[in-house]
Amino acid sequence: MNKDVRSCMKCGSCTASCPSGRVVAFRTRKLVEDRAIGEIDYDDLSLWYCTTCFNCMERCPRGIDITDEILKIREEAYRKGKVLEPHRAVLRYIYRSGHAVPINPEVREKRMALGLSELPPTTHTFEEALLEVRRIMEDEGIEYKE
Amino acid sequence: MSFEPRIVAFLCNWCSYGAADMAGTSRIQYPPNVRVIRFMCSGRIDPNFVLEAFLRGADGVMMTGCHIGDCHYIDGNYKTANRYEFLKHYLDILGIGADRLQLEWCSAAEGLKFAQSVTAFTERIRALGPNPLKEGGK
Amino acid sequence: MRGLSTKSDFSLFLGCLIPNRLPEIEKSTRLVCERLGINLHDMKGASCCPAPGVMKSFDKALWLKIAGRNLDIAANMGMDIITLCNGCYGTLKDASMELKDDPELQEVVRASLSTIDRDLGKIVDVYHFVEYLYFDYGLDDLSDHITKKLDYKVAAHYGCHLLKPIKYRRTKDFDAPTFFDELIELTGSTSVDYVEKNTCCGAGGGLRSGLKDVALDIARKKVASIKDANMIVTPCPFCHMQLAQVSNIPVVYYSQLLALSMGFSEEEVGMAVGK
Amino acid sequence: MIKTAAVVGAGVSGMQAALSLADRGVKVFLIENTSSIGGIMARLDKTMPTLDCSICILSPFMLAVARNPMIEIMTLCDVVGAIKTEHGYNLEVLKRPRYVDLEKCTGCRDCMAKCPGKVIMPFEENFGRIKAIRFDFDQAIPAVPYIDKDACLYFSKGICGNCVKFCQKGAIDFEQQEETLNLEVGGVFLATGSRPYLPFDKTEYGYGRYKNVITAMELERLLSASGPTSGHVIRLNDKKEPKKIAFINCVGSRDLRTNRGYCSKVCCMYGIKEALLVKDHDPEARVTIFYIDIRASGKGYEEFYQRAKNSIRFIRGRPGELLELDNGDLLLRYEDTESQQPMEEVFDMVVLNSALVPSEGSEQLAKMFGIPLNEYGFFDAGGDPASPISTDNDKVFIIGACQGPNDITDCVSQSIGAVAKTYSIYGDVVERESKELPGTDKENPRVGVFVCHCGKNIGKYVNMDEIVEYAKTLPDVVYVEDSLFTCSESGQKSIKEKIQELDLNRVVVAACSPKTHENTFQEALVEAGLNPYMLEMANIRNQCTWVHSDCENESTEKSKDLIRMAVSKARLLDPLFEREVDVRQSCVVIGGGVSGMASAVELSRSGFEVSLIEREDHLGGKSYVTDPKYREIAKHLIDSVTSDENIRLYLSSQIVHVDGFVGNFDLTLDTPNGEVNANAGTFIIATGYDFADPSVDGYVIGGPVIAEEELVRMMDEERLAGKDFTFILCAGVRNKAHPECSRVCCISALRQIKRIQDTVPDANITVLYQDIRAYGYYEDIYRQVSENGARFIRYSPDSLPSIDANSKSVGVYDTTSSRTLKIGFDLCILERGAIPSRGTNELRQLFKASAAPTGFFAEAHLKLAPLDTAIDGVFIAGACQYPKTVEESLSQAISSAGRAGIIMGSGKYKVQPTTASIDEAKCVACGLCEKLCPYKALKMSEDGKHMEVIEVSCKGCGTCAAFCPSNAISMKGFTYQQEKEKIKALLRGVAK
Ligand SMILES: Cc1cc2nc3c(=O)[nH]c(=O)nc-3n(C[C@H](O)[C@H](O)[C@H](O)COP(=O)(O)OP(=O)(O)OC[C@H]3O[C@@H](n4cnc5c(N)ncnc54)[C@H](O)[C@@H]3O)c2cc1C
Ligand SMILES: Cc1cc2nc3c(=O)[nH]c(=O)nc-3n(C[C@H](O)[C@H](O)[C@H](O)COP(=O)(O)OP(=O)(O)OC[C@H]3O[C@@H](n4cnc5c(N)ncnc54)[C@H](O)[C@@H]3O)c2cc1C
Ligand code: SF4
Ligand code: SF4
Ligand code: SF4
Ligand code: SF4
Ligand code: SF4
Ligand code: SF4
Ligand code: SF4
Ligand code: SF4
Repeated sequence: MNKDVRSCMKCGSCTASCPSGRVVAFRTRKLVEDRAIGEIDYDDLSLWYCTTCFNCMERCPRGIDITDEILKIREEAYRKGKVLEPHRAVLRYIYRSGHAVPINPEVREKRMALGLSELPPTTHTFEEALLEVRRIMEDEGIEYKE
Repeated sequence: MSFEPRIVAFLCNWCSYGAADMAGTSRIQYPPNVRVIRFMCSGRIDPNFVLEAFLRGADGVMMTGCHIGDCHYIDGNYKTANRYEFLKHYLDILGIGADRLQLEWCSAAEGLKFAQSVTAFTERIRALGPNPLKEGGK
Repeated sequence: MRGLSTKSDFSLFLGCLIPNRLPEIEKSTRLVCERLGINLHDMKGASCCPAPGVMKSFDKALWLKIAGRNLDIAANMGMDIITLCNGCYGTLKDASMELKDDPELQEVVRASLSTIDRDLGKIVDVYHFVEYLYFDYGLDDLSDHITKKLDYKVAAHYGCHLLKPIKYRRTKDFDAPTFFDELIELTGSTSVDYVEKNTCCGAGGGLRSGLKDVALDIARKKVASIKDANMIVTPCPFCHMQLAQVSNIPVVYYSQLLALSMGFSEEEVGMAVGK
Repeated sequence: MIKTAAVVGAGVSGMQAALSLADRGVKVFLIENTSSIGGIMARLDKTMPTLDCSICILSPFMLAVARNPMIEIMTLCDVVGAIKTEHGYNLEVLKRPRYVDLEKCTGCRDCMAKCPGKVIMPFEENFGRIKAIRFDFDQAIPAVPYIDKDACLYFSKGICGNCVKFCQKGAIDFEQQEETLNLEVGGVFLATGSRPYLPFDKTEYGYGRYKNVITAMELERLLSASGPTSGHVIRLNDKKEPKKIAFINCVGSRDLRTNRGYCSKVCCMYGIKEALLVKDHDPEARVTIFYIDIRASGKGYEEFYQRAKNSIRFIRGRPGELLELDNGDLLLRYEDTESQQPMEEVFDMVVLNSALVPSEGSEQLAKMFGIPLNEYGFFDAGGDPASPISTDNDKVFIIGACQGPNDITDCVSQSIGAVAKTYSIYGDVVERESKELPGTDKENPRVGVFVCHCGKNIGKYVNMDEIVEYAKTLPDVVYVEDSLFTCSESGQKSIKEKIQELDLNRVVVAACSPKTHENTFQEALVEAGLNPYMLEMANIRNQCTWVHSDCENESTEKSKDLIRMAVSKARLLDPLFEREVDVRQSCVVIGGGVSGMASAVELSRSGFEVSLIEREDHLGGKSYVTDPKYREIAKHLIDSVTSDENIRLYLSSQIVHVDGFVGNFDLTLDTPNGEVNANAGTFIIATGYDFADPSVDGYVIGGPVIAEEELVRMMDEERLAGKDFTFILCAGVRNKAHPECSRVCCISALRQIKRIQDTVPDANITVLYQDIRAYGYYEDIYRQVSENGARFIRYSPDSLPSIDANSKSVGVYDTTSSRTLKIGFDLCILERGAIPSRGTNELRQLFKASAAPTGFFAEAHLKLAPLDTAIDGVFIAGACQYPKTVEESLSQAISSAGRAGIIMGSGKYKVQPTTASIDEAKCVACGLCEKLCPYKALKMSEDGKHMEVIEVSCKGCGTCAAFCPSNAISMKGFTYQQEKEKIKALLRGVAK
């Protein structure tokens, strides 16, 4: 539906629907309002509390695609270099292995015990495929060679 | 048995009867001692009706009408007000007591006021005790 | 219900968690598909989908490009994709839909892929395994293969991205969907209701990777409302891991449950290994 | 010219239109697709804001429709084809079988008792099943059941037939077939209303999944004494009384996710109404209403809301989701937007205040008659505010809630207006012959007493058997009967039958108030051949059971007393006879704003002479403050008025004296040319409103702080400067001095904001508000301007914004973020509310018309007579009643013109016969009465020996009678003997 965040009427459906808001002081509606008036605090951890469950977005009566908007805010934060270390690590894993969660010796064994190939037929198996992924990331200006 | 006053209320059709109906629609509770007689205008309240009521044993009589200025018939209630003064005087002479007569203005929207007036008046009559004529009649 | 689809060849998108952490899901899925006549073909050289919670959050363009590369692998195989993970589904389904809807985006992705001698090809359709079973394979056909009636009491967990965003999903009722319960009940098990049934597991959006404690608190709240069940069944390895971490009862992937009802043993579907 | 009309849909709108048309001598086919007339209102428990019993006020109305010889009720009918002709339309109507013969059935319900076929009731579906042969609601009209073919065992399996066996009248007829009827009509009036939406697709609230989540309509049925639980609010899963209830507003309205961007306008208020009724049923119950804005958008609604705050908890926040717990309780998740906290709370029951959506079949009708539908599927009047019910098709009109959600008041006033618009179709009014009233035997009283249960309203609080037995012992009483609803068709039928069967010549109805029901029962008497004045009512409901609900013994005793009093008077009743007076075909309209002008133009168009009186030296009223669009309309009206020969215009003039009565008013005008005397048959008061004084809220106009009209002027003159605009709403109202909401200023502000946004692209607009009352389709503008960037900040009436004109900033506490903000502005625009026009009080007293507590003119009945004052022949139009938009003002003005036109058109007005009469023999010609009579209705006889009554002038107040020293004056209907007898009866046995 993608209506402007400024059309928010402060009904509170979003905050009320949010699974995170129930356990931490993250308030979806506040984020929307801050966005509407252009006062995002990129240092505020709240940005990262959203699970992208889409509840708020599917329920917003004013048709604001809230979850998508939150992702945009995160992207801006990232561009400003404000990102959580574990997330940076995930990028690093992808760069290194093509996988956000690369395989380890234990699982290799488990795979074999189950009768599966030791390595999955993914970038783990195909070196040139991994290079392709890296190339795409490098083109975007992301390098995590270490 | 405790004394339960008998109260007669003369209501004009437009305002006070409307108020009494309104007390009903709003479910405002008041003591069940009052019985209403409806006239078109408070100006119709013939002094004879009031006296008749007392002579037959009523413990209290209420006269009610539209607020001054709001009379459906222009100024019937001014006349009622004058008559009220006269009647009070007369009731004192008769030994019934002016306190047993009450005049109230209620608009059709004042259900609450109607109920409150009836409640207060009932309490007052309860405190005054039975109509002395009735006592004497015994 | 008879299935809609006559297709039986698919490219299998494994993602990361399944092959690299929960291979029993891969194993059981391969087993049941073979039995069902669904031919799964490996997507050679596929990568991370990429992880929507992280990559989509930071850099949507990059997310689309890497997803586009995965889509292209399937396009070259000439087969639509089946995924086994809500996250992969969320990425590949949404990316494919967005690309189909938006020629300009396509151009951006094509340009990027051209540097690695790839294109986007004809953008393939993306299915989640359980969605395919229900809407396309069909409960009736599926039930022909059920040989053993299980009588587990199951707490079903759908997971958010199987259901939302609804504009790219086949069920519009994300608050009270029933298709996964029906699939579970086909095995003879009972899907028991619980208060927070439809609540998020808390893992998504990078929350589990970024702020694990918070993520687990959400999961705890959810799992605490389960009563009277002897297992949780999920259609997603990510929810799976998240719930398993806070649950006292076993968490089982749907293929495993289905495989048991087809007569496979616990060992074969990796439940023993998983324990 | 064909003097017939089809009215499609028989809700309150359709019925009102039908009655108004019939009054004009037009034969009406009232086509309804369900089995009964009545529409939504017939299914409601009470109506807001007066909490009148809905069916009690509607029932007499339904009966008037049923009884009107000019109206043919066609239930179970659909319009399936329409061909436009030279004179109107040829309609093809499909009549579905009822399977019960309308003529033979007595409505005894024997068949229903034995019917095994069952089905789920619409709206009552959560609350049990109902019979295959049934009424949709107890007071249905026609009072004949129908058979639901789908549920009937005879039709589905060929078995049963119980109804046939048990019907003593042989009224069941399985052979009835569908019929196609052809009607030739001059005009078509669509009044198909709207339908309460069943919110299955608001899946987060679990309607249909969770047992204790119901809609407001369902609750309305639970609250109703004639509903499925006989007025008990219970939970479906365990039949327990819910103690903690939540209402959720805007379910399916104001919601782009369900494709309904509009506000349903009535749900805020019906929610509050139902919440109060729940509290009334169970004072222990704790009720919470979850809202976004409370849209108290009608007369008396804001006050109603404020009163409700005493007992109802209001939380600003639209809940996100509901979860069902094991015991059926509901876990509600919401954000309290005033503390910004996400909350979880458990409720026993949740009520969804769901939207009103277009009636089924609207699309087909629209196609058939070439009427556009708006984006939400309601009929679209084409947006010409000057004729809000007309369509592009000159033979088709759309009225009531089929244009979009509306409350009863607005529906009714619009429907009355339907008639005003029909002169082009039907030409002049046809005079109807007046019926001779039957006389009655004065000797040998035979009294019938009819005691009403009023569902449970009376029956629950008294010992009915005791009352009935007691009434039988009263002198001259030959028959006593109690019935569930005496005013229902079956109740009245019984009265008529008994009058004829037992030769009754006096009737006592012990029920509700004669003010609402006397007419109804009088008409029943007439139909039975009895003089209507042989009726006496005992008000054992409003003035007994309702006000003494906790003492059954006393209520029973009091009811007995009231009935004894009524019987004693009834024995002495005399037949009375109505007379008619001639009516002048001229109307005086007071106030030259859009309302007054529209009324004047409408009346002139219908051929009446009109005088328009305006106290300023120009016409137009407040229309200058509004949009250019409305000013255009005003300009157009000014042109029409000034160029119209039938309209005499008095500028800079005021009324100083009024005399006379309906049909024959005399008046004196103070004009620039001195005093002018004139006369009139009717009056329309259209004196509008004045602006509230914002200084009561501490706002001072001056410098950069301006009122809205100044903003409008600046925009008109293209001298709007600056970029930062701050609007403050509710200036001068919604405070202690003027607690009411002015209802139009929110909308007006939104319009101005839109205009700024259209002309100043980079404008920063901030709006400080309490509630945004953008009801109905105005929600669309609200959404647009906020999407375009206007920032809305909600302040609390407890902490008003403070303006600093020097630093050009305003400080405000934002309740939805708990932040105190300082907002800079170039211009601060005060949205001043409306208060009664100055001089309203004087005018009111001139006419002896009454005022609402807010000081605006009061209507005769807020729901069913919104255009009438209590004075015959004097009507109100526009913003003098309560603040209205231009559209609404125009709609009402046209309707009031219609009302006045009906009286004047027939040329005759019936005079109530309850006048004074003089016993010449007793009169001593003292002349006292002549002095006292406020209406100059007494004059000395030629010979000077006695007084005479001028009956047309006599209003029946009785002042003269109360004063006559020789008891020579008797008031018809309230004679000395009758009243004295009543007093005697009241006090019987007391003195001894
Ligand atoms: C729960 C609830 C509570 C409310 N409470 C109040 C209140 O307290 N006060 C108040 O002022 N308002 C209230 N309202 C609003 C009020 O009910 C409506 O304003 C009013 O009833 C509308 O009247 P209507 O005649 O225009 O439409 P309706 O009452 O809807 O009547 C339309 C009629 O047309 C018939 N019809 C529909 N389509 C066709 C067709 N194609 N052919 C033939 N017939 C057709 C229908 O069967 C129906 O009989 C409430 C509404 C709801 C839902
Ligand atoms: C702040 C505000 C903004 C508004 N903006 C809008 C808007 O944007 N859109 C909209 O649709 N509506 C708007 N309105 C409402 C609109 O102004 C009214 O609906 C409309 O003007 C009412 O017309 P009326 O003829 O009833 O009253 P008025 O326009 O007030 O006309 C009454 C006339 O009667 C005259 N009069 C008064 N007393 C007497 C007397 N005793 N004798 C003779 N003449 C008398 C007055 O001089 C005046 O000319 C707004 C109202 C307010 C308060
Ligand atoms: S749900 Fe939408 S309109 Fe409501 S507060 Fe959240 S963003 Fe605003
Ligand atoms: S999408 Fe994010 S912000 Fe929205 S409800 Fe889910 S977790 Fe909360
Ligand atoms: S025949 Fe049908 S309507 Fe009649 S009693 Fe049987 S089921 Fe009921
Ligand atoms: S704001 Fe409008 S839609 Fe919402 S409850 Fe109030 S009247 Fe209904
Ligand atoms: S008391 Fe009787 S007559 Fe009066 S409204 Fe109720 S049912 Fe009708
Ligand atoms: S601005 Fe006017 S319409 Fe809006 S809430 Fe205030 S008084 Fe009511
Ligand atoms: S009843 Fe009233 S109006 Fe009639 S003559 Fe007597 S005083 Fe005049
Ligand atoms: S007051 Fe009575 S006696 Fe005197 S003139 Fe009038 S009617 Fe006659």
